Amino acid sequence: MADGGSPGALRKPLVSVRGLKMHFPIYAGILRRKVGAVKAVDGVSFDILEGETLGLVGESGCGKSTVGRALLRLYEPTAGQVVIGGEDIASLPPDALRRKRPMMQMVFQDPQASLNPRMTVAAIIGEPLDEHTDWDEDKKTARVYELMDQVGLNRRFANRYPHEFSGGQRQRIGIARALALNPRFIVCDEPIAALDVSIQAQVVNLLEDLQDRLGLTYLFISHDLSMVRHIADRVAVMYLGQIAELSPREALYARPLHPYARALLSAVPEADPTLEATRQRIILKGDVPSPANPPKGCNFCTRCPQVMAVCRDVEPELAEVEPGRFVACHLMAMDTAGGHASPGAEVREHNQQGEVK
Amino acid sequence: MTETAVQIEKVRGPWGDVWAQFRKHKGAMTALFLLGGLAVFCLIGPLVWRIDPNFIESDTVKMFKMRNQGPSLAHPLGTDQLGRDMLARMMFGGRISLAVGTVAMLVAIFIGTTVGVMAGFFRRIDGLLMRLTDLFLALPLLPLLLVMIFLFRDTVAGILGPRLGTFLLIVMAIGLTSWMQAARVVRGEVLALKEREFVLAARSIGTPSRRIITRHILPNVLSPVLVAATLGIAAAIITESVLSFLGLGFPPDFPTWGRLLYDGIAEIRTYPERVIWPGLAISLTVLSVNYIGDGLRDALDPRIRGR
Amino acid sequence: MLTFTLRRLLTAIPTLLLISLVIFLLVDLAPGSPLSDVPLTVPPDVRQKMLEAMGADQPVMVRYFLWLKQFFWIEPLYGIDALLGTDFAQGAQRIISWQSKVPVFQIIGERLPQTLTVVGTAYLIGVLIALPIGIYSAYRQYSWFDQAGTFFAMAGFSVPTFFTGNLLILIFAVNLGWFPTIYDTNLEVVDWASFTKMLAQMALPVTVLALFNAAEISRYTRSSVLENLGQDYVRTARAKGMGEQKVVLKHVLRNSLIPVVTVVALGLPTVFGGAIVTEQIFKINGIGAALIGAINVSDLPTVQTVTFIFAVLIVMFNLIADILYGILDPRIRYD
Amino acid sequence: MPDGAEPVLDVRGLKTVFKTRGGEIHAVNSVSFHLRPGEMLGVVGESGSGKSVTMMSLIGLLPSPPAEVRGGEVLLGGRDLLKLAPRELQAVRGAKVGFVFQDPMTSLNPVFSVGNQIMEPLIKHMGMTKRQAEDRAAELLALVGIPDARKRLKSYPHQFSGGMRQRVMIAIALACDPDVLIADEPTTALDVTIQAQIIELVKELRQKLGMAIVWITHDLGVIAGIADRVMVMYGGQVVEQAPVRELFANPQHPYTRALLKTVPSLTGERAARLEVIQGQPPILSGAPVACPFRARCAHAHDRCEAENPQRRAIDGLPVGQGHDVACHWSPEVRHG
Amino acid sequence: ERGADGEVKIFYYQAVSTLNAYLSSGTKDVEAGSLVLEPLAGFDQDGQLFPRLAQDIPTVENGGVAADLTSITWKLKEGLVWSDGTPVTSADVKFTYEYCTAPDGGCAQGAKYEGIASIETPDDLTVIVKFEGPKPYPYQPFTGGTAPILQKAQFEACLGAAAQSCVEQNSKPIGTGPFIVTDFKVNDVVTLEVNPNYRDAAKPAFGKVTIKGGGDALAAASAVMETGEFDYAWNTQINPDQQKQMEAGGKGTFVNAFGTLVERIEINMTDPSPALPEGERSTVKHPHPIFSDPNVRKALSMAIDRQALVDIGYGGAGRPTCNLVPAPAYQASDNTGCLTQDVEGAKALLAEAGWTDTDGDGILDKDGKKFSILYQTSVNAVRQDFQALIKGWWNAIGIEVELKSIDASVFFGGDAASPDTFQKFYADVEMYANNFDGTDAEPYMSQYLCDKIPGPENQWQGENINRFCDPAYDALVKELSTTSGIEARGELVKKLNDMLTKDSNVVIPLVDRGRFSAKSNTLDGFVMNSWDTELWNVQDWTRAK
Ligand SMILES: Nc1ncnc2c1ncn2[C@@H]1O[C@H](COP(=O)(O)OP(=O)(O)OP(=O)(O)O)[C@@H](O)[C@H]1O
Ligand SMILES: Nc1ncnc2c1ncn2[C@@H]1O[C@H](COP(=O)(O)OP(=O)(O)OP(=O)(O)O)[C@@H](O)[C@H]1O
Ligand SMILES: [Mg+2]
Ligand SMILES: [Mg+2]
Repeated sequence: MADGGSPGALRKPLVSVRGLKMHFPIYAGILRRKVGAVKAVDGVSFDILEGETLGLVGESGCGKSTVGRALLRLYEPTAGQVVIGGEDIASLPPDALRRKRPMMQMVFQDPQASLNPRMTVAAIIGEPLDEHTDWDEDKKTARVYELMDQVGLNRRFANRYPHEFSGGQRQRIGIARALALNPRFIVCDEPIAALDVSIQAQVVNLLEDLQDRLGLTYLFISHDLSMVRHIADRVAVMYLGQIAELSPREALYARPLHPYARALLSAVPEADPTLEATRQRIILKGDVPSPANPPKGCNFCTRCPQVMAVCRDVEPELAEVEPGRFVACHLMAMDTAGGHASPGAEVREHNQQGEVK
Repeated sequence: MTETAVQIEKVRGPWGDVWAQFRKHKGAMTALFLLGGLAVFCLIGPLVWRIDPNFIESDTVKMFKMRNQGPSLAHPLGTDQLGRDMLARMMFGGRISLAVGTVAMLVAIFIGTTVGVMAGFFRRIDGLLMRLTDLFLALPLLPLLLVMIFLFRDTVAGILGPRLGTFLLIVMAIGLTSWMQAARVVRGEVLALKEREFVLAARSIGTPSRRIITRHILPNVLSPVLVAATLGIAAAIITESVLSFLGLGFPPDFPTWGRLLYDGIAEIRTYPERVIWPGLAISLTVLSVNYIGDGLRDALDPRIRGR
Repeated sequence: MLTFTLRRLLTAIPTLLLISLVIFLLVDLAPGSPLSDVPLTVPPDVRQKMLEAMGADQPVMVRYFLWLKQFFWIEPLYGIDALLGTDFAQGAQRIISWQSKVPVFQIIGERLPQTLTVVGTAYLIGVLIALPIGIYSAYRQYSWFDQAGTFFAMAGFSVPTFFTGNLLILIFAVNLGWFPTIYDTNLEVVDWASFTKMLAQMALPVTVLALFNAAEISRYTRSSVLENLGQDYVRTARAKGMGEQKVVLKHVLRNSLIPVVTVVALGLPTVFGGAIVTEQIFKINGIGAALIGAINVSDLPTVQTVTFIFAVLIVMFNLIADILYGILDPRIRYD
Repeated sequence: MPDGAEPVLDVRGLKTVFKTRGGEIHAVNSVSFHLRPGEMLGVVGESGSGKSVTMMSLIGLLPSPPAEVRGGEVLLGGRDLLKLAPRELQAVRGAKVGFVFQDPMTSLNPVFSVGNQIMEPLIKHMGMTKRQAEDRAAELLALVGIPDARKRLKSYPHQFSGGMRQRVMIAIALACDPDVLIADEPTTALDVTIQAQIIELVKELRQKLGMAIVWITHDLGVIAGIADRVMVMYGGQVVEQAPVRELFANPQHPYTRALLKTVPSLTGERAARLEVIQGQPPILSGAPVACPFRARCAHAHDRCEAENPQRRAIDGLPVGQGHDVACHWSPEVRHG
Repeated sequence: ERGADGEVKIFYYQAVSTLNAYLSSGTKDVEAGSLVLEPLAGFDQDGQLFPRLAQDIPTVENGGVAADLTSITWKLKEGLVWSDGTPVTSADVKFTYEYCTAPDGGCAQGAKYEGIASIETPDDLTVIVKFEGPKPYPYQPFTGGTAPILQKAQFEACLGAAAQSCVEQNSKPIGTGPFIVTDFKVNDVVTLEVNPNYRDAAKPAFGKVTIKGGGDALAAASAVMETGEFDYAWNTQINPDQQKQMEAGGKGTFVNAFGTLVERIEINMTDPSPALPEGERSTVKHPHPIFSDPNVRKALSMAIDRQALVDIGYGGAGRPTCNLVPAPAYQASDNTGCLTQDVEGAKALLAEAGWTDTDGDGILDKDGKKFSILYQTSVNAVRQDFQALIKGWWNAIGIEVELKSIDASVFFGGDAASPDTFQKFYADVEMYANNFDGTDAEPYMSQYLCDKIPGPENQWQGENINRFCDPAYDALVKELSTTSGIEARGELVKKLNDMLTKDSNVVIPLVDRGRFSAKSNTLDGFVMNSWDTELWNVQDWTRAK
């Protein structure tokens, strides 16, 4: 992929991912030999600029979490580079990696599951301090309180256990823990998916506040497209281990280019009966193919409403089709190469877009 | 900080909840009292009832009068075939049986937890450790116990004296042959825990494996371990009595419940109470420990506790 | 499934070889000598000659490899010969008991029927009473039936079998005279009279063992049923209008049985192993009694062979339990 | 949807409590609603507001103990379901009322084939033979859009994806042509693209089969797309009820208003900050004497503390027919 | 009339593992085998030899034994046939000798055939056993249940190493006895039926015998005395209380007979201290620091109340004794001095020997050394009671006693690698029982010779367990080996016996243990025998009418 940071040319990328692959081997047979791999992430490249929020959306199982985890090297990536703050995380030796950890942190999907039920809030938030500082108890306590203030948790709760909190509060604990070491980059892996609607907003607001105050950079993973629209600056749409489209927020939501992005956006219900009554959804047929056995050619060719012969053969490259917009689709290639794509495809595309608008 | 003085309220902690739930389990509470009673009987009893459990009247004529007596004020549980006081023997024997149960359980739990955690956490040694567990499961217990007692008795007895030595040996032998179940349970639990997000969270912080184990894994396998522990006590007490039954236990002048029971069975026709007392003591202990384990299982399961 | 089974069988081979070696060394290291029941009137030089004749004076590894060869090669040949009337074995030396000078496999053959009938019946009965108790206890959790069932199960665990066994003998065999105290291995069931005799001599040991087994299995059943009663699909079944019986006995039971069946399968090796203590008490000369007898006189070939067969059974039933799991639970398909 | 038709389901003053060691939890408090043939009622409300408990109380699906239905009537075709004997109730479940649960992953029995599970109610309620039931099950699977239906009858649930499993659940619920279908968050666990598939399917089926549907969800977007009428629940009570357009256009209850604002829009103006509902959901111990929303309500006043507001119609139609709300505050706004 | 009384059921709680006495000398195997296989002569209930396959007992007087005592000539009964109908010949007798002495055969009765130069069979009925030197007691070979005659035809292929794998032969031997084996389940049950070719056409009265095994003495006694499931149970050694209770039931009786089995305490004359280097513990290099003084040993013996031991442990199955050789009468010493307990005397003796309690802890000491001893025996309920009682008595005279009990298979196993064998004797005193085969005590007395002391150099295989060594004793044993004539030999044995017990107290005899079995009241003709197998006259058993 070309240099990904065109719109924010002023800002330099903090995170830069190139050709990231994460394959989980499958063993089978009498001798338990490797017979294949779950290609959870299969060649993903993108940049995240300093202070920016990159949204990552896609269907369940398309590899979003895997990207997030491989980025922080919680998984050993199969291939590719992950440069964060100038160092390639993917090839760092364990010691250096450990020293690097404070600058990149993660907030997890399930606030219940990501907190050890047998540790107090203070211990949970203080754990990174235990690991990376040699401060004395007082200093640590002071920092823990400061963090609790920052995320809006009452200091009185310091000695309580996670099960005594509501979901939103728990997620705050998780965020406080991620903030403890003053990270610059945080991967938020569906931080609101497990929360009630009325609480989701609180957490998202908190994340935004913190970003404003501390200049954080987020990779915001979610399948809630409305929320991503709210929080992200740019959005990457993933399908089956690959990025289908990577565009600035407004551009994407106004006019998705990749057929999958289009289908995805059309499927999101809007809290407006009038709109809903008239809206035409693109209903995708069939199921997502298994990442262990992705189709030949374009990953989306099995479900794509605009599939062409070439899609079943050649894998499309992620290419910049408009300034700042990257799409991996043969339709785009035709658009740019031949000026006009085949009339049929073009017409249909217009029809559908017209109705979405 | 200005507000460090904020009063940090004392919380019940998770143990408070466990206790609250445990108290609701009638069977477990009864069992706890029963076991407490038995423990007091064995530990404090001898301080009150000061007859030497091995005292034999050396004057033969007197000794013959004292043999095989039924319950009386002087000997509330009667006397045995050599005129020894059964109450004193029961108390003394109880000390050893309870101690064997507890210590053997600790040994088994320690090994089981270590193996289970290692196998569950480190994929690379999992296969090896599990084969080891299979191996131990498949080994015949009796020859194994015999060999261990044979190989190490003298060395251990030389260092610790014959009584403590035998005690240690029996306890180790029982422990070493009964850790496998715990290891399997713990491994299963660890395999699941390892995938929980808080372990991932710790990893993302940069917590090294050994601290992940001590800080995050171990406290969370506590409940199956505790339950295994109570069952382990029960099993160890029974194993000790079977060892006595097979003549492998403690020295003969060293009463334990198991040995008293074994000796009593030979006399079951003539003096059935000799079987009843130790039999009852063993059964009651094991029964209460089992009930306590049951209560603990409920109390420690947050799903049940939440209800 | 097939490759899973094959793979497990393949890994079982080195495991079993290792187990056989460990058992051999253990049994060999164990104190005691095959001559301990020879009277003291027999002088030392004669004893030495007896040892040599048994081959007990050979180095451990020599004996181990001899045993390996006999167990895995010669004995199967004899087995084939016995089946097909061939003569592959050509009189090669079998595994012979030091104590009785009889091939160990012959002893096992003679012992197995007793063990299978008594312990097997007890196991079967145990399972048959455990299931309804476990199911009903779980269905009516905390009812008096559940409490009683729990107590029964706990008591079954807690009372050592050598205690209950002796008590039953005293009451029912000695005092009341309803049952014999000595198990007659020669008894063949040919008519009604011999059948009732058989029942009479099996009654006590089967009761003791069945209660013990039932205690354990009913606990497993109960907790498994409890677990499943709380599952969503039970609600679905009720929402479909299914009757309670169908909900419990079809939907819940089938799921609950999966872990129970594996536990039952894992317990099966003990059926072959015999319950050493119970066999002792009721004077049933089964495999368990043979093993303990052999241990007492340090009859190494017998101890080694019998324990190794147990080990094989344990490993095998572990595998069977896993396979059963896969068969019963469509979600689990190894591979 | 004929407005004046007799309701198929009429729930009046339903009360359900849970007896726990911490005291009684009043999970459902005097909930009333009705459903006309072919109508689709959407139920929204935050987690724990009593949506599921209400629906399960209707046909006695709650485990008792700890649940206990304390009062009210559930009239289905003129019969009060709460007064039926267990056997009679069983004849209603599945036959007259179909139920689809939230989690498609766990709601199907993993060890029986999908066909078997669809056939069960057919055999029980319709008295079909195995053969007939099998044919009908295949039809149903095809109806919910599973290709190659007859073959898939032999599949086990784990061989289906989440969306397909939810379709199977729907097929089961539809098996006996129920008068009422209750769908309890049927798409919450699913992806947007799959959710869209299911929603389309249900819409289509309603057109074809004409039964009345209750659709529970958190997602206002879903409600907007499919419901005829909406019932908003909070703290075990119905706080507002209105036809769908009316509700979105003219929300009355402060909770409904707040709820509508918290959701970011996909197409509309992008707000700088999201609105939030401050505070905690209420604890439902003890019979309600005050408005459950008072602690989080910007408009709360003394009366809210003293008196639990009753549902009142605000558009002249009787309560339950048009737009009604249970709030002491809203009329003032309107008139003031 | 033969076979008229149906089935007789016999219980041997130690189950029968083989019927060939030469491959296992376990009493149960020998006795079960004796129903089938017979020796030339057996012992009756008084220890007198009587002919079985032989026409009569050869003696010097009747010329059967050579005057120089170097050979003995046996004559077989005429017309004897094996159960398969073939005649019994002198070749079978000779073969039996060859069978037991063949190298690699592992014959358990090898001792019986020691010192034989050759065996000649001048004709089918005559067997001449030639010894290497004069044998004052020439009746060892071919007599008693432990030395039966095998059929050459059947066992020819089982010589030497092959003996062990002759399964069919060992479990179904062809014999001359009243019964033949029909079914044999190893260590479980033997079924036998009448030998149609048995020499006495009217016997046996029982047509079928079942010998069942398994369980323990208590179960065995109960099966005869309480439930009546069996007619006869071997070795029903149970405690006296239970003996009484069972006899009161009236279904059967206990029968006993006293032989030479004596429960005794052996005193270690060497130092077993663990402080000594391995290989020197309990060896003659280091004499025992306490027991070298005979008065101390005597005091130990005096403190014991032997009658109490019998009353508690054996009841009818034992009687107190002060002798190592308590029977037969002609060689039993009239030594009764130890039968009354004398605690005060024991104390006085110890004080005299310089053992006093100087520090007042109740334990005697001398030269700063405590009188503290380790007392070991095998695991066995009665022995443990004895240990406890004797410990009590010894405590009463100021001796500290530590008890140890060792699994019988280890204690008696003779494994040179184990520290716990009774031969190694890593204790100060130990208790067990021993006896001798037949009636002649010579081999028994020669166990206490100086050169039979076990030690590392002979892999601890000696029989002189207490490491007693007295040249005078050795000389007397030598004299015994050349003396013939019952009376003269008896006197010598008495002298030897007294040297070990009364005079030096290196052996402290406790209880003369009889054979003790249970017999149903419906069984007639049973005569207890402590010199040969208990089934010695099974052909005369009948069902009580
Ligand atoms: N440890 C693993 N071993 C094997 N396969 C894995 C592993 N982790 C993830 N996968 C597979 O990789 C694919 C991508 O998983 P991932 O969790 O990244 O998806 P996701 O987009 O985060 O989905 P969701 O929205 O459900 O969280 C899935 O097919 C999953 O089954
Ligand atoms: N078994 C139970 N025991 C005690 N209280 C219960 C039980 N089940 C539900 N409740 C309580 O009943 C109330 C209503 O629960 P319900 O499940 O109906 O909420 P809901 O609106 O369906 O929420 P969600 O959207 O999370 O499904 C909650 O406060 C809950 O705590
Ligand atoms: Mg994910
Ligand atoms: Mg719900």
